[in-house]
Amino acid sequence: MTGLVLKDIRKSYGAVDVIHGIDLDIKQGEFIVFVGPSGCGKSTLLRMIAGLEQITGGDMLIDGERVNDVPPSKRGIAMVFQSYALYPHMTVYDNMAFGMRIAGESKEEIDRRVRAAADILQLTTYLDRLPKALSGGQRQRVAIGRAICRNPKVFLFDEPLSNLDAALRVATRIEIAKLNEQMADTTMIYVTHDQVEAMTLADRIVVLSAGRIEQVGAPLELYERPANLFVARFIGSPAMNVIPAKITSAGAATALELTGGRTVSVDIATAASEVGKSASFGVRPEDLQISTGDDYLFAGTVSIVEALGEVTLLYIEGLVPGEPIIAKIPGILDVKRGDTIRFTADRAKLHLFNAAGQSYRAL
Amino acid sequence: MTGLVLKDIRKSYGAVDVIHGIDLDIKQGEFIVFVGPSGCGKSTLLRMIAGLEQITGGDMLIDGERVNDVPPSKRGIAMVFQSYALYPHMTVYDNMAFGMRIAGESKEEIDRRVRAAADILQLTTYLDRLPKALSGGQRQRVAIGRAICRNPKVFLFDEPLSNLDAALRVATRIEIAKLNEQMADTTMIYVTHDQVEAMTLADRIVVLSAGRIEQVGAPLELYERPANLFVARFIGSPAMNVIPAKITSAGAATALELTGGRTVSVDIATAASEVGKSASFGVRPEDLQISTGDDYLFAGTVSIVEALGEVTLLYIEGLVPGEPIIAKIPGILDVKRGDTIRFTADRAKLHLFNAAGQSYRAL
Amino acid sequence: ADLKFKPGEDAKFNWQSFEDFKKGHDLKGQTLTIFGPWRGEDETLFRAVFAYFSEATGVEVKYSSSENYEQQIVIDTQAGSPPDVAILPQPGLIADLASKGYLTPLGDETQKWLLDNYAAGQSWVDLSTFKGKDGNAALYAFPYKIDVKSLVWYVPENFEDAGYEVPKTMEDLKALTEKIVADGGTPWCIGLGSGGATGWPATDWVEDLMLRTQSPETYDKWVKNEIPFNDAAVVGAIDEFGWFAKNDKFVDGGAAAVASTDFRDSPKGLFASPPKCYLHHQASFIPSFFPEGTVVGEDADFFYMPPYASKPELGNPVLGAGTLAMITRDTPASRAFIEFLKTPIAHEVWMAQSSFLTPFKGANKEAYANGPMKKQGEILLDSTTFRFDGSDLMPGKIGAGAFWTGMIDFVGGKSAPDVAEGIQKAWDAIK
Amino acid sequence: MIATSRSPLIIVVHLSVLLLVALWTLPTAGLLISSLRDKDQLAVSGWWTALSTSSQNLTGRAASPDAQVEKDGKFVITGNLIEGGTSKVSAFGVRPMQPTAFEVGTTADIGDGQTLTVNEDGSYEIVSPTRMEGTRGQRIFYTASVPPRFTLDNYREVLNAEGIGASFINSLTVAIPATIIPILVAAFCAYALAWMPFPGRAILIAVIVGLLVVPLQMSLIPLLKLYNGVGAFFGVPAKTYVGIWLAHMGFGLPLAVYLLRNYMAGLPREIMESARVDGASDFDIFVKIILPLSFPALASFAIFQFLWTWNDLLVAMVFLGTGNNELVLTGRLVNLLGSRGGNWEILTASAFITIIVPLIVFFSLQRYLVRGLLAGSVKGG
Amino acid sequence: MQQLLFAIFTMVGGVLACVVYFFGTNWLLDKIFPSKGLTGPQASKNLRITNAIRPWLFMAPALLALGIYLVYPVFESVRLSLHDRTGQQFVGLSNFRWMLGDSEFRQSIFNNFLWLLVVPALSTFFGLVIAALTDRIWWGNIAKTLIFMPMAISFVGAAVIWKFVYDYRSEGSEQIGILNAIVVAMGGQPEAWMTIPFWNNFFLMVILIWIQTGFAMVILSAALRGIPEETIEAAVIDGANGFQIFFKIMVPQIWGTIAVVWTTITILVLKVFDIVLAMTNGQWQTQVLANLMFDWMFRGGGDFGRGASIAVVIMILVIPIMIWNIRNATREMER
Ligand SMILES: Nc1ncnc2c1ncn2[C@@H]1O[C@H](COP(=O)(O)OP(=O)(O)OP(=O)(O)O)[C@@H](O)[C@H]1O
Ligand SMILES: Nc1ncnc2c1ncn2[C@@H]1O[C@H](COP(=O)(O)OP(=O)(O)OP(=O)(O)O)[C@@H](O)[C@H]1O
Ligand SMILES: [Mg+2]
Ligand SMILES: [Mg+2]
Repeated sequence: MTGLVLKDIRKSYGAVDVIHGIDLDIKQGEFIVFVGPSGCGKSTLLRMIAGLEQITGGDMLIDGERVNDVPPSKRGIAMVFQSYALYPHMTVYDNMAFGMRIAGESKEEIDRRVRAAADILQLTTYLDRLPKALSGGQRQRVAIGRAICRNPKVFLFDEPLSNLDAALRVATRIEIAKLNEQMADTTMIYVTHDQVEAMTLADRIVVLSAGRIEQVGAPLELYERPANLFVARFIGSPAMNVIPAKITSAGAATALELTGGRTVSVDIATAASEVGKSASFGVRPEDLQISTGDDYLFAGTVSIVEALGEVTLLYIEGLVPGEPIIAKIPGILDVKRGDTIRFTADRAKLHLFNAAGQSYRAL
Repeated sequence: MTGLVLKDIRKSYGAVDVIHGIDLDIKQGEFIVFVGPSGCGKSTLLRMIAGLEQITGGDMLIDGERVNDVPPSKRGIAMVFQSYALYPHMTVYDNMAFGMRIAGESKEEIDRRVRAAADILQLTTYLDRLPKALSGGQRQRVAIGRAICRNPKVFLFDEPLSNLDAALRVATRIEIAKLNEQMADTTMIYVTHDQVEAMTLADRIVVLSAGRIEQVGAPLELYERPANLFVARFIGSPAMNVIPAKITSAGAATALELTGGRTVSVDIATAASEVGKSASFGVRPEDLQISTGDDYLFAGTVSIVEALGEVTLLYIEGLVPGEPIIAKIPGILDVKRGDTIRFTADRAKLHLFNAAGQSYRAL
Repeated sequence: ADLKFKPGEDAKFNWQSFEDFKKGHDLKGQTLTIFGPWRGEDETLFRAVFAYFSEATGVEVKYSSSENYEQQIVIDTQAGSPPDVAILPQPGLIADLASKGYLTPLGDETQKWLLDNYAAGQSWVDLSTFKGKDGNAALYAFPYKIDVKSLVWYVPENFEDAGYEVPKTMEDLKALTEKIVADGGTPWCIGLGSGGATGWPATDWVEDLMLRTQSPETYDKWVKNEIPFNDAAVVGAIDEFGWFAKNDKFVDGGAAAVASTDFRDSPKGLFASPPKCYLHHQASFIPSFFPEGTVVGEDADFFYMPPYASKPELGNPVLGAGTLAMITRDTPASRAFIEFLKTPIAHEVWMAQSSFLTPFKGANKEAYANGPMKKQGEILLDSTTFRFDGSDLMPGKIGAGAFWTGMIDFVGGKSAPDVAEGIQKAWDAIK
Repeated sequence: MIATSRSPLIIVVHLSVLLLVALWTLPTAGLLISSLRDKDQLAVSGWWTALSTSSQNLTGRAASPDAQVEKDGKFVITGNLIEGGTSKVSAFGVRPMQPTAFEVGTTADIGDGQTLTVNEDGSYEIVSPTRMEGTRGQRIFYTASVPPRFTLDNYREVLNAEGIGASFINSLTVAIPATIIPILVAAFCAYALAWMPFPGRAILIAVIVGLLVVPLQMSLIPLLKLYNGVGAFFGVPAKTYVGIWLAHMGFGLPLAVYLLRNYMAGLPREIMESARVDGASDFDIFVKIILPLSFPALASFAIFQFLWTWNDLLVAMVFLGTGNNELVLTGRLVNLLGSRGGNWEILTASAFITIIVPLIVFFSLQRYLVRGLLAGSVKGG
Repeated sequence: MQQLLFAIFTMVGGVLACVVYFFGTNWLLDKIFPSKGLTGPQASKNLRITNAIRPWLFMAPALLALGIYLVYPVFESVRLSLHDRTGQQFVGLSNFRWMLGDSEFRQSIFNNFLWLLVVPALSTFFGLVIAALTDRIWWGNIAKTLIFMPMAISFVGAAVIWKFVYDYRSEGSEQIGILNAIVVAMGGQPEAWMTIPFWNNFFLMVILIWIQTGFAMVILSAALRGIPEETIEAAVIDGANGFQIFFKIMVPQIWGTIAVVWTTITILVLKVFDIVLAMTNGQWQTQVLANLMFDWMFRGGGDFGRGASIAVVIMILVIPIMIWNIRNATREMER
């Protein structure tokens, strides 16, 4: 059983505290995705798991055994570095074969695995090149290839797909998913900024912020029931629209008065003590629909129309000063800048957070 | 007038031809996005425009003047490098200020602009750090900040947002869009793998493949009327579903027989001579709807369900062997693996390509 | 081994001594390492000499030399891996080796041999006697191969052409100097330059003049610093040198050129046309720096640096230098080698090859390779006093330091008493 | 490569490099030209004049009276002052103080009724009414314009010297292992100091810096004592190749470790980390990653270490001995110079002969001082 | 032929022995404390042990050699400096007392400081400039080779070269030293350069600069080529010109190496003696410490006490550089 347990893990660089105490249990074979804003400590955490970074405080256990001082090569890991870290003097082939050669695999086995990986990553024609003669995306693929060639107990990926094009990204993502399926015993920890990757790959997502865990949960759980405003805004793209509000009546359903004056009722239970307190009302852009009737959540003036083909993004000014409300409407719309539009939404998909940013639903 | 004209631009590294003759007219103030598979030559093209890479063949004109041999500093450009290329010995502040110092800007002006850029990019607290003490995303932001601090005639961005988290990516994208608006005279050339970025930012998108231009056009044009199969599949994510078909009757509308036997009629005109030829029928995942009636395009068995929250992706096996058809349905669906589902689609949104991959619509 | 002159063939060699020596010494299978100062041409000549030693004894001789032989011998002896026999030109260094106990005394018998067989034997014995580690004086070295320094070189045809005579007294030499100037010529070429050793040719001048103005005893006291360096006697000799060197009219290039002209270049002025000078004071080795093809005795010649007629009591002093052989590791072979040096043949073989002088009366003068050599040999044999180069006898810091520097300062303009005082100060500092 | 036009700047670059190169090579050029001149000219005219025709006062000697022939009742000696040259005589004389007394081609009265004629091509004729006496010929001073004259004699002399080939091999036997061994040893040490954490690392580095300053001369005596001791103990000679290799290694190590450590410390950390994650041990990392990536530094140091060992005389003399069989090239050449070190012409030639091997080494290793060895490995600052 | 075979045999043998050591000991270490294949606490314990031992295995030959060839002589020097000229009699600090009173010593110290100020700075500067400039031109390698040449010339050769440069002939006669020839051609008076006190120090320094620039050039060239090209490209785009790129982008990035070169040449200057020995032997007030030491050590049998005490002074002078290097190294390791 290759469980991974982090107990109050901390890290500081000199006086700068970067990780403030992370507690996490990862079961063997689980696929964990770390997400969080840039600089929140994802890479650092990953590097600590790999054993590349000294752990300043706390315990890290693998199989119940404390590994704080175990060197990387003994932890049975493979890692894709955010900055590739290719061996500049070796060809792509040798880069991928290096780990296996060290492990003393047979020549045929090495060749087989390298070619298989190169095939998946469309690197076959580049096997004889040096890293410097590769494009950014190709380098990144080599870095991924190097990791998947090996047979580790724990896979660590640090933004492995960030320089790949959409098609390749989808393909590689699927390959990683397959890998995960094939190697049911292998734990995978994956850092990404891509919502789709996070949502599709993860068994559980860990949302980090400034060196702390904000929420851990299955992808849809995070999407549907974010524990707080941070997670709510972080998961989903464009981010959830948040409108300051005041609670006007509590109960099984709560009534709110939004800034701007409209009153809204949401299906979230609140305590009576909350009445009169200020809160944040949230609704995801994709949950908004254009309303033609009088029964609408709010209305606003379109300031920007972004037609992506598949969907159209409308930026609505006038509700929260300086922060447009975004609506994501399927298809290509015939909306122009300056039009005033009314929006409505499924009541079940509305969110409400208290002044501290905690979701009322989770309370 | 800062127009940029590429005439049959070619590049080879030794014997390897990387760019095979690019012809492109870029008007002053235009926002051009280069997209294309990893390794197709986007960075190379950008670097040739910057003057960092010798042009092997063809002419590059800026303002009608041949600049093949003009050094980078004389071309009035700013560039964000794919590999960041930060000055490792300078703090973030100095990295950003360097170009302006060179240009001899006043101290106050420099400070103002650096702080403004740092503000936008949320780098203010890191201004005194050296690059090595930054996370990947922070480094990337510094690279962007460095470029936007300057006031060039041409902006070159090579995947500037690839390591940023979703929120920051949206924010920075909007900043770049604003920048583009403010500096109406500044030409911007932007390489990205992100569909959303490409669609939202571009005046025109240039789709490259293996060193050749596949199509140039406004974002929606590419989305709605891809010139060929390559562009059709490249734009949009997940990619357009393509099903081999045979043309059974031609005319203002064309009738097809798909592999698997279903007959489909599309609103695309074909010549009578095409009858009997094999063709490719295309439909975008997001254009597919679940049909409950008998009037459906095709049906299939669900092999994977990916619930992203906002949408659900269904992978349908059984139509094209080895290649699932993907459907993107809004919301969270109650579909399980193994379910058989029928799909329909708006006839106007169907695509048809001939055996050579050219769109019949564009012919 | 290849012997240069076949034993028994040329009557000018004393082959009997060779045969006798051969009979007395059979050391087949032994080896002898010799460390000497000779390199290049000299080395070849010396090899020809010890070939006879090998032939006679069967000893295999390994000769080596080094550019930094001074340093090398110090290192080798200190480290306990000395050669068997060392041959060095520096009595000062030998004294030091003796005092540290690295040398083997050569014994009374050798001392007596020197007294009997070398011209001015006592001078040689004195020179070769040093205090050992135990504090007792003993003969530690054997002088072999001498250079005469009291020579003045000139071009006979130029003399002839100008009608000059070879001077017989110092007074004549000075008169000749002035006469040449009066005729519109420049009498002397003097060059003190020698890289790091710049200045040493001037010390030879001073020593030569010292021997011509003072008694040998004073000279001895001087080199031992028993009289101070700034004693009037010494200052006088320095000023004598100044008479020649510090007069712009007397020296080629003027006094300023003296210090910086390389000693190897300066004799070339004799051969210029028109001649840059007529006279050059230098030791017997200098012909190797004459232009190629110069025949000594014809194209160039020398005369004995004459004594003052006004000081007949000083006789014919000769200043010289030379190398001394010593045993640094006492083995039968090294003993035998010293014995070998006592045979006439050891001297004659080298004499016959040129550039070798010996005060050994038993060596046949006729063996000298040419007239000039013979003439130098005669100067040596005729000398009433022989004195070794004083600067080599002084401590290194003085003889190869302060004295040189002082001489440069002197020709550079400093006064003789000032210079002498400075040198004495340096001497005091190392006591 | 960055696209650049022929900007004025690049011309400035060319010119300044040219100037620096000229400054740096001028002295050496002087030596080179000097080595091709004959030794008498070295001391009388500057080397730069060797390239041009110069007017010189020369001394010649007519053939000796033995060569006279009787012609029309007069005794005549003829000959040529200039053998095989292309010099042109412009004036001549018979007295050293008046070397240019007569125009060329004129007939000069040289006393005793004898006359001398010297022609422009150097041919002369002495005519005497009576039979000439003596064994030596008449000196003739003449002024001639001498075209540049070069000779390879100096080189010939050096190259023909006995034992030079053996010395060459000796030098290589010393220099090659004395270059390779310290590089290996130093590289391992440098890696440990750069990338392997252990207590006292900084101090050790400083000590090594400090050891750079230990004067070689201080070490010779204690070391030779040690060698003698070891040699005696094992019954082997004290002076062996192994001994001198080790000595060169010892003296070269501080610099090697210092240079290499500095270089290795600058390699990107991520590469090492990635190898570590790949399961590589320190030894693997060193051999497979660090060594190949440190090539520029290894090559630079190799150049220097080779130079020093090749040009060294002192250490070889002390630790290898000065016998004929073990004499290194420098020693052999120095011995050629003779006891008083005066033979400049040999010095100049031998300086150029010894320089060739180090220059070959430099040239062949220079291509390892390559650009962009690390390109493509990591991204970021 | 036989000698050649012997030479090749010894060479291969020597190098092989060295290789065998490193491979052998490492193999042995991994054999004694195996970690491959093993798991669990035993493996990580073994690994900890090997990790603690391995640096020392790596360093052992170097440390041993340094110890024997350099550290031991240092102690020997210190011992000798407290003894008399024969090295037998203990005399306490009297050698150092003598030194303080010795005017030649003071002169040497003064000159040495001059050398320390000038030579490392100029050598490094020229080396850097040349390394940078030659990178940009097609005949750069040839230029480099020419500039490197002085390094390759043996010391005797160099001395001859500079004698030819500084040669002095009296006014009126033909100058064969190029410096004087130039001076005369420009209407000046020839000078005996080596004899002009104070300034002659600089003429000697020129020689060392001439030699050492090649050293600086090679090392800095290697360093310059390690600079990531993208940073230079970025600077080019930022509009920096050649000078700005050089001084603001390239130089700071190789600052560490510049410091190393500087340090190395500084230390070399402390040890320099052969130039002085060959050109002036310390006359005309050009004495430097190393030559003074050499003089006392070996001239006329030598005075080991005083020679060693001067050596000790030279070693003391290097201490500030050592401290500076400790600081650099610790700062670097904090990364
Ligand atoms: N120095 C080189 N020598 C040979 N081929 C090279 C060299 N540099 C790049 N290439 C090749 O040129 C092609 C184009 O590279 P380029 O970097 O322009 O790709 P790209 O479109 O930017 O890709 P990416 O999106 O992965 O960054 C690639 O296939 C790459 O392998
Ligand atoms: N050597 C260092 N010294 C000081 N601070 C550092 C150092 N390295 C990283 N940091 C800081 O630690 C924080 C976490 O860095 P980390 O690389 O883990 O971020 P990340 O979550 O991976 O971000 P990104 O998504 O941008 O890669 C960042 O704010 C970074 O600035
Ligand atoms: Mg990161
Ligand atoms: Mg790219």
